[in-house]
Amino acid sequence: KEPTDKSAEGQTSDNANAETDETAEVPEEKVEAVFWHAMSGGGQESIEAIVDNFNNSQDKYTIIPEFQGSYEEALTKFRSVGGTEDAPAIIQTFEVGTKYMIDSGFIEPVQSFIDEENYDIKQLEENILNYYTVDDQLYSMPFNSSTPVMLYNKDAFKEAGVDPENPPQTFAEIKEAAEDLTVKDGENTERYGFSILNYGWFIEELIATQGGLFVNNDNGRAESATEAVFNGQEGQRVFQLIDEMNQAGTYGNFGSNWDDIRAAFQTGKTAMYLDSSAGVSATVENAPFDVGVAYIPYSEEAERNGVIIGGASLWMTNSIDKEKQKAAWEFMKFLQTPESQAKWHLDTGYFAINPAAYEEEIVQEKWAEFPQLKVTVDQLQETKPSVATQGALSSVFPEARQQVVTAMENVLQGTDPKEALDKAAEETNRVIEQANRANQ
Amino acid sequence: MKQSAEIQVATVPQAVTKKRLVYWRSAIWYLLPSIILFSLFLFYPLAKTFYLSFFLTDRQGLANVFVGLENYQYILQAESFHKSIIATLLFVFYTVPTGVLISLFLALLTNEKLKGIGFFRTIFASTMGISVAASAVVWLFIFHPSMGILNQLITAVGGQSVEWLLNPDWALVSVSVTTIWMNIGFSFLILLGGLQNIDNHLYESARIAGAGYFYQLRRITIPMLSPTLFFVVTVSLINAFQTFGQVDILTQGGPSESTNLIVYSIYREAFVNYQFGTASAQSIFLFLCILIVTILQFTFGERKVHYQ
Amino acid sequence: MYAVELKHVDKSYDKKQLVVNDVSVTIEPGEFFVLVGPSGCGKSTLLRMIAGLEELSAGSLLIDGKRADHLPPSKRELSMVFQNYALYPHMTVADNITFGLDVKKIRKKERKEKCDEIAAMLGLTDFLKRKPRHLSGGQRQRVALARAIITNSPICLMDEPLSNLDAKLRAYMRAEIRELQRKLGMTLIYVTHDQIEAMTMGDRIMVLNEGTIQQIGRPIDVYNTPANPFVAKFIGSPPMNITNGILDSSTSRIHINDQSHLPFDSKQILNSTSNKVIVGIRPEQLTRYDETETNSVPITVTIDHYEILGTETLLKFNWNNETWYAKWYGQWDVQIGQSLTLALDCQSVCIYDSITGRLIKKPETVQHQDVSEEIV
Amino acid sequence: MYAVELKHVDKSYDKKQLVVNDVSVTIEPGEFFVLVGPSGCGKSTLLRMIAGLEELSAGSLLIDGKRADHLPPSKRELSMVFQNYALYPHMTVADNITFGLDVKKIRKKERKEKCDEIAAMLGLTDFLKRKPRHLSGGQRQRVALARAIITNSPICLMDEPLSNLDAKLRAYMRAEIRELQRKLGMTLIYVTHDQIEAMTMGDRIMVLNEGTIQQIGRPIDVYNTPANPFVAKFIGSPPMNITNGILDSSTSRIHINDQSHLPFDSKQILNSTSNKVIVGIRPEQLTRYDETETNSVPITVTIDHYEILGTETLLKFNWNNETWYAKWYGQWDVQIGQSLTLALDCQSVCIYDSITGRLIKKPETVQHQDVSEEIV
Amino acid sequence: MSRLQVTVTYLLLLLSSILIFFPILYAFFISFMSGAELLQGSIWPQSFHFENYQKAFDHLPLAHYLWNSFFVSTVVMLGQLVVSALAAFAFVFIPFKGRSFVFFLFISTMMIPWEATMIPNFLTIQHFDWINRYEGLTIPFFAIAFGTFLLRQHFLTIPTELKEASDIAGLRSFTFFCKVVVPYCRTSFVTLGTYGFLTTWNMYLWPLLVTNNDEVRTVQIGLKQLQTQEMATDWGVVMAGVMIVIIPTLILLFLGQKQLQKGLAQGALK
Ligand SMILES: Nc1ncnc2c1ncn2[C@@H]1O[C@H](COP(=O)(O)OP(=O)(O)OP(=O)(O)O)[C@@H](O)[C@H]1O
Ligand SMILES: Nc1ncnc2c1ncn2[C@@H]1O[C@H](COP(=O)(O)OP(=O)(O)OP(=O)(O)O)[C@@H](O)[C@H]1O
Ligand SMILES: [Mg+2]
Ligand SMILES: [Mg+2]
Repeated sequence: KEPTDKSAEGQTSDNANAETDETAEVPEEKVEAVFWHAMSGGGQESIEAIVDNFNNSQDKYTIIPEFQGSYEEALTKFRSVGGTEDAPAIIQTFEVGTKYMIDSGFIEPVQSFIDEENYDIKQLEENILNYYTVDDQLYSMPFNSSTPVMLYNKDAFKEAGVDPENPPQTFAEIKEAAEDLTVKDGENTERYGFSILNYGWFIEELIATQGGLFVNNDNGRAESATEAVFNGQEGQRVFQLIDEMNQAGTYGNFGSNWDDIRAAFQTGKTAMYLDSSAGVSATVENAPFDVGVAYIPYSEEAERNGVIIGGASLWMTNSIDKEKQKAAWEFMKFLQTPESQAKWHLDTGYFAINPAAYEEEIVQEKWAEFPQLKVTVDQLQETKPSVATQGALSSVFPEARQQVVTAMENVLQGTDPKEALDKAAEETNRVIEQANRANQ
Repeated sequence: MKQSAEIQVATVPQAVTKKRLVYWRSAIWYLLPSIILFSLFLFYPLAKTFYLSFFLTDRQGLANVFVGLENYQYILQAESFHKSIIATLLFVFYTVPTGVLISLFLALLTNEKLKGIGFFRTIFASTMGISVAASAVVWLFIFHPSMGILNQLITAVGGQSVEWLLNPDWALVSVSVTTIWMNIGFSFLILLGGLQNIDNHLYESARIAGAGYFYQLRRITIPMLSPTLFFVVTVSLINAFQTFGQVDILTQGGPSESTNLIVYSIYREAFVNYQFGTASAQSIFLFLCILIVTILQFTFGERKVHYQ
Repeated sequence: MYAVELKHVDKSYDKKQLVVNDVSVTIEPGEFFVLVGPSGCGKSTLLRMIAGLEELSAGSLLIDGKRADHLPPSKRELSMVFQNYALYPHMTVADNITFGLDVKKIRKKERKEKCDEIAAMLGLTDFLKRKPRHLSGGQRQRVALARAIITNSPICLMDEPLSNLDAKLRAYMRAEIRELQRKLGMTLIYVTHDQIEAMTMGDRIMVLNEGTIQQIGRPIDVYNTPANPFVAKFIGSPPMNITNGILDSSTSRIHINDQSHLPFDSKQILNSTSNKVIVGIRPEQLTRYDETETNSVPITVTIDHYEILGTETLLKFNWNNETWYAKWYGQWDVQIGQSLTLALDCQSVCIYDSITGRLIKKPETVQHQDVSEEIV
Repeated sequence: MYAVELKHVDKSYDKKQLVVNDVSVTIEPGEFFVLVGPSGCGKSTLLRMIAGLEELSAGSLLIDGKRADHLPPSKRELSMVFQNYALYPHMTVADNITFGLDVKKIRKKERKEKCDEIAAMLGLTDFLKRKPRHLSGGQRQRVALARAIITNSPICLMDEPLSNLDAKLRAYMRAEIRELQRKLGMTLIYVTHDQIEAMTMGDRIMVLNEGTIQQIGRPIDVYNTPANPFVAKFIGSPPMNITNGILDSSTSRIHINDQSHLPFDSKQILNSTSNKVIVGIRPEQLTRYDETETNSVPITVTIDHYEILGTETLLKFNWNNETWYAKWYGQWDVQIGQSLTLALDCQSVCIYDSITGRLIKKPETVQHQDVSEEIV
Repeated sequence: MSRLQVTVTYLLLLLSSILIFFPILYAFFISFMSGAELLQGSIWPQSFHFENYQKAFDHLPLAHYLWNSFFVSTVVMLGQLVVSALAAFAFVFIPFKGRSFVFFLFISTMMIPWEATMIPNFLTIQHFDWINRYEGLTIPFFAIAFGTFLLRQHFLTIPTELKEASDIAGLRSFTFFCKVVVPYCRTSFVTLGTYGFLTTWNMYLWPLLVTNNDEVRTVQIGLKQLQTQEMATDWGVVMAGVMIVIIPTLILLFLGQKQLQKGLAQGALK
């Protein structure tokens, strides 16, 4: 653990020295490795800064970051170039693409480098690695990771007489608090008690925290999933909650756009909502009121299990030069240094994969200013490792997620929760079956 | 004179075929660039799509399992695809007539010789210069449930705010409004061009006859504009069937698949779910739909069109 | 049956050049008023101003005694035949013809009757179902004419309505239009290039040149006593023969060239601004020289060219550096290059002031032969 | 300088009705050939077929002795003036005029010179920079004319090229075109409605009716001896007076009505198919009755209408249920309703077979007066 | 028109233009707002500061993107004009046999959903090695049935006499095309050109697919890069980006409009 750390540190600190030395000795050309990413906005700025740091930290490798659109778009392109020389060295892919990437045959599991070099993987956050570890192999290097948390409006809590320091934890509590928090003005609801983004991820999390699975065969981790099980009782509880609150008029629907629900929260249209840990700091900073951060709620009929990691990881491709792979690997390692991670965490709000980063001064400063940020890390670290919280693997995950969203929207329109879920599961099963047929 | 009759019989067919050959030869040069490019970038992919629609594809997107008509059977019985078809038809129905009528109205307004009319023309044509991505983003803001100007206005006058993009009953309407707005610029410009090409003498003559504005509109403007109108309607129809960008940004096909237009559905099948087989089948289905509509357009619509 | 009055009307398209220049004229109710002038002199423009299709740049227009400059065309109660027909290409001939009636919401049956009647009159019955683009030029023109006539408007403007018709049809149409105009009593303003139309159809004719009025009067008066050399050359085909002369009051003669000196009656006060005059004579007045005729001056010319126009023969020759014509009744056998002596009759000549262009001596000959007297 | 031959040419637009019907004619190289006929008779169509713009439905076309039906227009080496001008609206007048030269890759300088020359001839110099839509009707027509003339093609087709010009300009243009045609020796096929153009310009004229040739010949011959009543009525303005008669060989008379019996010379073999004939006489032959004249039959008529056309006076009356005209030289003072006795000269009449329409007796009068003889 | 009519027309014009132009103005105002201002849902920015623009430009090589977009759009526009005009000319002026069939074949390409062809086309481009090159961004769009259709409709309005007059003058069909058809239909060329330019300018998915880096990327991709998924989006900056993207096209449209009007005023001569 220590040596790697040191070497990384050494590289950065002796930067100038090393450079002059090596250019004198080895007038070799730098190895260039292309890095496809899907980060836009602030994320892109940060990623480019880190890449610059890496490129300046040594003079053997140059990483070229290239934006390739959304995860889906990047993946679409990768499907065409994967397995060829045109493939990038590293590609960033969202968590639900994990199974696809593993099966694609275009990638080199990072485990091979870890084994080769004896890289100390333990320094990284276990709960994050769990997701990307399949059959005891770490396939990709976790990169931008996030989990859901519940954000709430402390001012509104005070106003409604709910204890702002003791936010609701269970579904029942949520329901109750939401009743108090909802403000109506005749027909118009001025403030809703609770909201969830119409995004499948949150449903998955709410199922997992109850210990429920998404697909069979141990969430697809024992062997390829053949059936969706998100319509089990855990899933039904979540949908029931949404349905009941919606009918009671305490649930605010703000669609599937991240910014919309955040704006709703910040303008006081909703008092509690689920957000990604990556969005916490910006919301806390921008909101004109005191923002509280809490763990995501769970059903009182189950135990709290914790959260699944979300976000994306970096994959190394296998159709490129060894040298390039090496470059990619070096970059991945560089990324996991506490300095890089600290910067990444602060810039973007994503987790630091290397918990050592949290000890960095800059992080501590920030946390002092926004104690809320720590809650997200606590929630992750308190998570009980299990197949449920490890997350599901399925080659048709994007589709399944879409089905869940549709089901959720249908529930909001008054469909029976069970019926909606069953239909989504049925559709998902069909797709799974087809995919299995095609990929035999 | 008998002689000449004989000559005629002998030479005419030969001359005619020669003439045809000449026409073909010259036509081919004009058409060649288009034909090459079309074949390469449209017909070939279409054929490939057609081929893929009979297969299931593996992870690399290669045709793997031949399933015959299964993909077609599936999409035809799948509820969500039925929804797509209905949504698409509704969308076409909402956008095309309204869009054309509004554009026509604006074109008629700006066809008058008034001071500063060029300014107004530029304004009306301006939406043409705004990309789908940009305008969808702006409209996303306008429809925003809490900060959006629309709801602000409605609540300001005491109405109940509307879930523009979140209520399945409204979402398609909202997407249609956006689409109409985006298309106005182009239709307007084309219609204005058509209006300006109508010979002024016709109006002069009608004015002398005492025809009022609406009478002139009905008896002269519309018939004389019919080729342009026909063109605009055809193009709007085809565009409406192929709408994608605004759906992607505004609603992603939701809520409850109410805005899941066929093209968006294809996009999702192909690029998110990697089901090229069904995506291809849907593409072919869409192609046939547009084809039929266009054929109907040409056979029934063009009859009413007057060409100079 | 309305009067149309133009008062000091100007028109300019480009704000620089006047296309119509200070035109003042009153067209009486029920009058058949003919407008002639060289191509581009502003005839169509004038008509278009009366119709309300062009704004007046200056001056005023009165219809039926009321100011009409700012009335829209539809309020002026007139119909018009356009020089380029302006048929509606998307309508059938029948629809084109009844367009004005349709506007006026006249019942279908009546419309059809009127249409059939007028189509029959103009020989269009067979074409009623066709679109204008399937018609010949003359047929189109007849449709345009039918469209204007059918509305029975009190004022009708026609811009060269017969220019594309053949002589026979034209003669027929001339009579028809004339008769229709009399029957309906409408005020008809008629632009034409045709000498015969100009001479025979109108109650009065107005000669325009470069936007300026040259003369207004009964056709026969304009023909006999053209107000200036322009009109003299413009009206009549071939035009009046014209040449320069020098006035010599002492000898009561006009010197044209060395040989030819035209005596003039000194009783006629020749109030010319200088001694430069223009002498004009109509080709038909140039008869063969007869020595007994004292009032004539002989001129000897060489025939350059001749044309036999059916009834009459046209002789072309050069005299005093001008191209002159003589028109003789009957078909004559002339040789090119043949020399002839013609009589320049002092009484038939018009004399114009060379500087102002004013007519200072009218031809005197009583040209109106009285049939009854001679027959008796 | 090419000959144009049409052999049994038919044309139908709708495959039902023949618009041009079995037309055969040979137009000689360098000939000035005039085409006349009522509106819609197929003149433009014929021209367009010669130009190659319409296909022949049957028959053949030879240009310069070679089969040309299937040649594209550009290979036929001809130029054309369209009835509706067909100017290029986006080009200036100058560009329109030099359009054809441009194609022939003629140097710019030469092009400009030619253009200036022809523009000056047609009075277009001031408009060279304008676009056609800023021109008056007549100006446009002149541009179209200029465009055709400038190319010096051996064959030139003109479709009513002067219809929109005023009489003066028209007279001038007539002479110019004629001269140009002579100078360049081109074969000119010329469609017109104008009697004067038809009579004076062409070497030969062809009269068409409903697509069928009525007569081809020198203008004067067509005028004097129209081949059938149609031509008789079509050529000449006012037209020839016509009425029905019954041939009585026994008395060598033609009975027109109870009073009027026209004697005829029985030496002339009147090979008519029946005893029904048509008698025609030109208005200018209807002189006042003079009892000494033995060959004439007196007819007494009542004047319905008269027109003074400058040089001549036109009398209109009804005789034998037909509208007849008399044309007298000079300006006459006639009263409407006045009764006159006119002479129907037996030698001047044309007699047609009523059934076939063939001319069975030409007018005999030697109408060509010999100037030299009379002068002496 | 009477004064009343003029007033009513102006009123209608004003009203319509406000309605039509509002979204653009709205975006313009937002582009000057800070995050907090935005949340208050105000329409009018408190002050006009250019920070958002500054950020947008700092963040991305927008100038370079703009240049690429401009270049690509111009090339596509020219290509489309040439290719479509040639085809339309053949359809209108050369009476070859099977003309309507071929025309319908052309029109049918308009009905092919672009999404359906994207992947095969991407592979083709890859095969030609046109990834990251201007060729890949331009050539596939040279032939558009829409352009052929539009030009054909306009060519049909050219009076036949003009073609006939040129035939007689002996113009080769190509010369006729250049000397008469093109200038006569200048309006439709401007229309099609504007259309082609703008649609190319607005393309997003395809440029993203066939480019990997900033070298030849277009500005719409830049616009996308300003928005984020999971993290908070800075809407002020996005709107600044929107403005940066649409202002050139609006200027172009404004210029094109003038040209267009000139062309339109040309009118047809009867
Ligand atoms: N729209 C216009 N813009 C500019 N000048 C014009 C316009 N219309 C006509 N003119 C010019 O005005 C003058 C008069 O034109 P107008 O059409 O009245 O002539 P016209 O007497 O009818 O001639 P024609 O007998 O040839 O038809 C001409 O010199 C013409 O070039
Ligand atoms: N494109 C066409 N389609 C059908 N019929 C036509 C077409 N063009 C002309 N005709 C018909 O053919 C006949 C002859 O037309 P054409 O144009 O040759 O007449 P024209 O002798 O030139 O007459 P005008 O002197 O009036 O110009 C007319 O009856 C006309 O209606
Ligand atoms: Mg005119
Ligand atoms: Mg004709």
